[in-house]
Amino acid sequence: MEQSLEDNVLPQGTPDSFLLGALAHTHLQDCYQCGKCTAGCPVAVRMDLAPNQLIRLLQLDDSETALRSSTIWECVSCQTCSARCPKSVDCAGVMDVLREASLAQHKAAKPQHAVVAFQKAFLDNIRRNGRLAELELIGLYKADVVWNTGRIGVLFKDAGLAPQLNKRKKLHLLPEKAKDRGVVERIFARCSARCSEPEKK
Amino acid sequence: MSKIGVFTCWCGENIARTVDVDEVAKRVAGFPGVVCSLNYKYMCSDPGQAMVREKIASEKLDGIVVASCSPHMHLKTFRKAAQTAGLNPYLVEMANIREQCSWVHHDKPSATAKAIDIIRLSVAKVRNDVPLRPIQVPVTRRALVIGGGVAGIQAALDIADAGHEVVMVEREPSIGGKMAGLSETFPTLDCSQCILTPRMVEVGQHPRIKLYSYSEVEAVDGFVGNFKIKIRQKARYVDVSKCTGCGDCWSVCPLKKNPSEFDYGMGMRPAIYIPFPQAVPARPVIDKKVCAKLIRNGCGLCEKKCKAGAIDFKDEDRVVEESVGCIVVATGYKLYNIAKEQPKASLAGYGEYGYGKYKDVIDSLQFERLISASGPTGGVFKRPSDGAIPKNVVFISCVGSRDNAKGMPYCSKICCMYTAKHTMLYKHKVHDGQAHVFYMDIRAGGKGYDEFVRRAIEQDGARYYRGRVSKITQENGKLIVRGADTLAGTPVEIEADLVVLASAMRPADGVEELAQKLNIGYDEFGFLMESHPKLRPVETNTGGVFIAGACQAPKDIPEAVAQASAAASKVQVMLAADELTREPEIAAINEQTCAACYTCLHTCPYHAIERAEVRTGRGVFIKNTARVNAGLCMGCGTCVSVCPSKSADLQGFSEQQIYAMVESLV
Amino acid sequence: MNIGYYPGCALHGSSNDYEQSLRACLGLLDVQLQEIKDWICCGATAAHSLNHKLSLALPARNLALAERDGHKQLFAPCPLCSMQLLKVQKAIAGNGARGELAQIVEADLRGDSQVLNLIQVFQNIGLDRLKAAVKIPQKEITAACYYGCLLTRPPDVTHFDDFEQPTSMEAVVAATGAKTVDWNYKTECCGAGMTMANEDTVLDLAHKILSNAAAHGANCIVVACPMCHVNLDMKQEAVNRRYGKKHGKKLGMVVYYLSDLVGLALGISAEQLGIDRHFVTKA
Amino acid sequence: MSDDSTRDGTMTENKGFEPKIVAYVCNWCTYLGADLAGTTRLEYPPNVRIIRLPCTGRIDFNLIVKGFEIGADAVLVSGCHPGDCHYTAGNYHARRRWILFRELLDTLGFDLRRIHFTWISAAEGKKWQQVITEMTEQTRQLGPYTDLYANGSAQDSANDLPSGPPTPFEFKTLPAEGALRESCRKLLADGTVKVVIGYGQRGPAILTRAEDAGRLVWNNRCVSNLTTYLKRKEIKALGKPAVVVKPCDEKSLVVLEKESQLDRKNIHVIGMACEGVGEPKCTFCTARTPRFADETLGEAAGPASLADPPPNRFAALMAMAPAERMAFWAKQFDRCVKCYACRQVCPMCYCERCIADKNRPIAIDPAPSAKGNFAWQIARAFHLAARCVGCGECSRACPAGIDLALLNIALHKAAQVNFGYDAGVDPAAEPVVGSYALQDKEDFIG
Repeated sequence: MEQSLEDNVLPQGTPDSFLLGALAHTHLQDCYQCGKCTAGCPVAVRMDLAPNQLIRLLQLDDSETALRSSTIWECVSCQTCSARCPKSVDCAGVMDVLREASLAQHKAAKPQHAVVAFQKAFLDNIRRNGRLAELELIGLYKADVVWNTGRIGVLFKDAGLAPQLNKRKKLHLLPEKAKDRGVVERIFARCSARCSEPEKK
Repeated sequence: MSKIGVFTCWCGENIARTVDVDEVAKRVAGFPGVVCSLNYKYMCSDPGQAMVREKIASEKLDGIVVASCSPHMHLKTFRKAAQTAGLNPYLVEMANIREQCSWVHHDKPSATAKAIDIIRLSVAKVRNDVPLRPIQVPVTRRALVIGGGVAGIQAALDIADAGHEVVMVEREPSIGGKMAGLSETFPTLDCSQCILTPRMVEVGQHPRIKLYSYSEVEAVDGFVGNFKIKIRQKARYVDVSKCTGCGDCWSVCPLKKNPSEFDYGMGMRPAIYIPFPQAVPARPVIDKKVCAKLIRNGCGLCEKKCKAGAIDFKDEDRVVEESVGCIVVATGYKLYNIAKEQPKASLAGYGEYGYGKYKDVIDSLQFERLISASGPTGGVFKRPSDGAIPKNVVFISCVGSRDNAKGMPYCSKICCMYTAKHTMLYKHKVHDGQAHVFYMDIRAGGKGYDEFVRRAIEQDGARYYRGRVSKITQENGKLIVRGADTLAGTPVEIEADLVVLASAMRPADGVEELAQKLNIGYDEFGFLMESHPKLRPVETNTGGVFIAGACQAPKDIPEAVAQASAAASKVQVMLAADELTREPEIAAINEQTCAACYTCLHTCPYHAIERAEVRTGRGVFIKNTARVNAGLCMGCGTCVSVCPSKSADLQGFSEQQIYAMVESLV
Repeated sequence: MNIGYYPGCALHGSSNDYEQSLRACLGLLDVQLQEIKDWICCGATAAHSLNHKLSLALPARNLALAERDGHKQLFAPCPLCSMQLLKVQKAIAGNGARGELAQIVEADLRGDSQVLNLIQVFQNIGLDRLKAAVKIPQKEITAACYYGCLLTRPPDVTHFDDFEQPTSMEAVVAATGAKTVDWNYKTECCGAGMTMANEDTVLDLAHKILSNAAAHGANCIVVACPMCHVNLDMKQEAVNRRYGKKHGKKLGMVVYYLSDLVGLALGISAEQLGIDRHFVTKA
Repeated sequence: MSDDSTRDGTMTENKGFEPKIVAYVCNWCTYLGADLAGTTRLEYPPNVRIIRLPCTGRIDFNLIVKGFEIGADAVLVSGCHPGDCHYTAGNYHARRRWILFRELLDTLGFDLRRIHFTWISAAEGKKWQQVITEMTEQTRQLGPYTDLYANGSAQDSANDLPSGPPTPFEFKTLPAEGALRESCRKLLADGTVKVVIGYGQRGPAILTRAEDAGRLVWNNRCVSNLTTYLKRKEIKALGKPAVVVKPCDEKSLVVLEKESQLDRKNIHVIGMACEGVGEPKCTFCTARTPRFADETLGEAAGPASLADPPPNRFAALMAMAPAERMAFWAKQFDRCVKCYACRQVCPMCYCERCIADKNRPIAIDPAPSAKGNFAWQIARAFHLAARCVGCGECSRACPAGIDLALLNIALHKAAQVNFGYDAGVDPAAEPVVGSYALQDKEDFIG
């Protein structure tokens, strides 16, 4: 499908299937529910809705359930579903749109907070540095998870890895940063997400 | 000046109620060229027709207009009446003042005015009518049947039994087609060979069927009623007339390990072979790609062994010519190649299913051979890789079919049924085995069909999962099938011993080239096009060429047979007389003014226009021109529209007539 | 041969052993990597998950920088980075997004440079040349070539190899004298960016990959992706902790970068290639 | 200007006006649909007069024009739905021609609300009733049709288009002239060709003797398209010709060959690399070097930019309101004297007997009246649909100075937009008229 940045912007509330499809440059009604996406998905068993069920909900305009599902945060973006779809529905692309919308509308499933937090922390990190500062990312991500879920354990997870990484000269206490961080900030500023935030009540 | 009679009908009250027929007759009488104008209660009745006939004779009319109902209703009636009175029937026109006037208007004055206009229009046309004679096309009362599968066999036998000669051309060494290789058939589970082979023998022995096996249609010339066919008889290296089919040659042949075409590579055959024991003709053929004698002048054992002296290593392809009046195309289907490599850019293979990579992933025709009592395993169901009896078999439907990404969005129609059949045949052979079926929808419309599928599930315990399979891999000798059960909403993983893929049906190889030779249409997938999907399902756009069986679309045996009989009956109609009579309302080209741009040739839906030359009486070239083949033209007039100089014209709807009609409305 | 080089964050972070390996190996083959000046992060999974426009703009900036530096070819050793770059090229191919993207990233954008992954770099060098340069044929190695997701997918973006049964990496490995196995997880996912956030998934997937490679007789896995390496190498200890009991034995699967294996064959030492800095160093 | 008000959508009261509607229908679907309306007694206004033809494929554009000429206020063309054609594809061919024909009419400023295209099947008696009822009512509202031939007042106030050809280039003999003369001399001397068609000091130079080769010129004012001389009987009689073409002229050879009008093997084509000849057509130039010539002479760096680019007259024309366009053309055609120079000079007009000269029936009024001139120009332009290569000879040849090429441009654009077709560019492309596609647009068909 011809791509343009002049994308539709997802409105507030519950988007319908046509709009979601347009955002993902795919045609959701093409899906005939064969389940090949689910069959090939490496993480389908972990999802609360199988990929084909997710698409089915969207076909029925029930994006609300989709936006709150764990599925979109379990997805590892491996593209297997899209690559094998007999009807060329870009399921992985739909996941991207749903994640974007779910985040904007604060509908991300609670148990999936870690994934959401990580992705957000990642983007914040490169917005500040231009390039990824791994230690900073890990630190802030863990803090977020603890703050929001109270799972203290996360702090100590992988703690043993640090000395090991250090031993292998893989730990950079002073991260590399892009020189022209101004342009990075401006790029971020120009790229508003295509899904608008709901109005604050 | 013409002498035209106009006969206005009251149609009882039907016309007369809203059209003032007396006024009409009076006004029409004043039209130029009209010498008599009458009205009558029922023109189509015997007295009405008698009146028309009488006036034609007494007034020496050279054209008549009957102002009554639709020409689709009674034009034929009045043409016949005119003919009996000695007037050329193509000098009769109708003015439709009932369906298109009196029945749709209530206001008498305006309906009357309209009726007068309609008649004026018809009078303008009839004044420009010219006498036409129906076209007689001589007919060669023989038929060609291309393809010797079940459809071709049915068509050939029907036509031959009706008393006409049939030429049958089959590409393979034996007739029988795909059906000859099937084990048992749905929904009755009767043995395929048991019901087919008697029909094959009938073809082989029929006094009016001339069989060219191991032959192909090389060229087609001519048109309806008069086709000239060139047939290439491929070198068989066996003189069929001498051979007795005793079998000494193939039992002595040392090169026995060649994949059998008939068994789809599941079994082996010698270099000289008959495809299967019941082959018709039961005469062997030498595979020149493997025969040691033909490759390097070695061996030659079969020649020595043959008592009849039928082996002929010097044999060559021969081209013979046959004349026929009609053609039935029954070239059948083949299965889509599931492996990665594809013959067309529009198709893609299933790399994810590992067909061609894993020996125990087979297609459904291969399965038919493995499960067949006459198959390479002698009826014991063994898998190809190691000969073990598979205890878990996965059947996958819609492999290629309904898969846009692979290039075949259509449903192959028969897979649901034969897959159900496969699970039953398997269960009947391997009682402790489990059949698993991945399907998207079960399409079992047909007499006893759904009951059959239910039986597979309910009685024979086939386990059906509604979902596609994403990938097949192999681990520890097991095929790992990763599919989905969309009803349960979960992925499914099955460790299988054998996987059977219900591969999509595609038209047989080379059908597009054949269609081009025959000037018939085919769709983007190569299936041949019928002339009308509902009303002319076995006709093609080329007169005299008919289609039957799976070359037109995926279909099962009963459908293929029914269509073959339908095509045969169409052929019988055409061959019923020595001459074909065709309506003369067809196109003609003024060769003097034709600029030979051939736009008409490109446009004609019937390929009825040819390139031709105008020459003097002594044969000196004057110019190029387009020319209409009266045997093919159907009279649509599209050529006239695209002709810039209007050198093309349509008899019965000529430019002159149409303009006269339009101008009468000034 | 000089080619533009976009390392991406990983190679300048915890996967710096990959960069070390690349520079050592490719340097010996006379390929000079010219790092794009002041490149920025491509946004990775986070960007395409959370902000579509950003997921095009960030790599577009890098593409523009490479074009500005005059690079006709741009080598991105990380398949995620390279796929993101290719996505940008696809997006601007129809001219639809070119203008707006150029504005966002404050640089001209033509989209005419060729984006290469590591396998393609070796293909460009020429497998025959590679074979000729081999000093120590890797006869002891029986490799499971692991492509992961994004070298071949999505096929309409990457246009690289057969996306179901790829064989291009095997050809490179074969050139080093090593053997390869036919196995089932070549293009399955390792969990990629979920390393931190969803370790369960990563361990589950990594375990399947590692054990399938072992079951098919491989003594090492070859990758061309920093994330795959992290999940299979660094996380292998964790995989063993969780699944070791099930098997009754620990997996000890060495995970090489493709350049490691080529480098070894060319006679470069394991230390020079940074192989000693991997977590699993020998079987 | 009462008529104009109808064009703006403001309906006028036309008391007592009964529109005359001519309907061309196919025999198998719409005619039967109309019969069904009768059988089921569905009443509709009596204003329609049906002309029954075998197929929509037979319904020619001339007939639509003729309908208006005899005083119809609206014309209906109707046939079988796609896929239902009795003759399998007549309606598809027709649809394709209508797509082009509507563009032509629109360019002429014709009120398209007076031409209706529909698919009505034999089962759609109800639809026939609706179509006729609505059409009659709409036409009644629009008022009598007078635009085309009787609108003197509109003509007087007609606007003209921005005019002025671009300032010609400063005359410059091009370096390839010598090579051209030499090549032609050789061709004639060794008998490869019998006649050379090239540019001379004034107009074309038709040479048969090698020693005359010096009369040939090649400069930046070699404007005309010499391929038109290939159709002349007297030149054909001379034997194998060599013709000098620019990359743009060469396209006419491609079209002519597709239409079997020339045997490419029996023509020697001398292609001249061209940097432009300072004509409006140069603004659309896409190729500087001939692609199919037997020999190519000279070099062209790039088209020389026109010092003073000509105004885009086509855009200006289409920017007018339809009624203004019609008035514009009426005023233009008023000057036409039917000299047929446009026909004579066009390389694509090669019919042995032009339809304009046919007299049984007379499709095109031979008189230089408004009626005859419109009919002629419609026929001329439409016969060139998806064939014209844009050489502009018609406009240059017209002694009345009518910019006839504007009509060709309209159809060229229509073929490009709707069928992706550029006449004379791809020798293998299927001709637009003569083929069809299932997905051809039909948003204008009711």
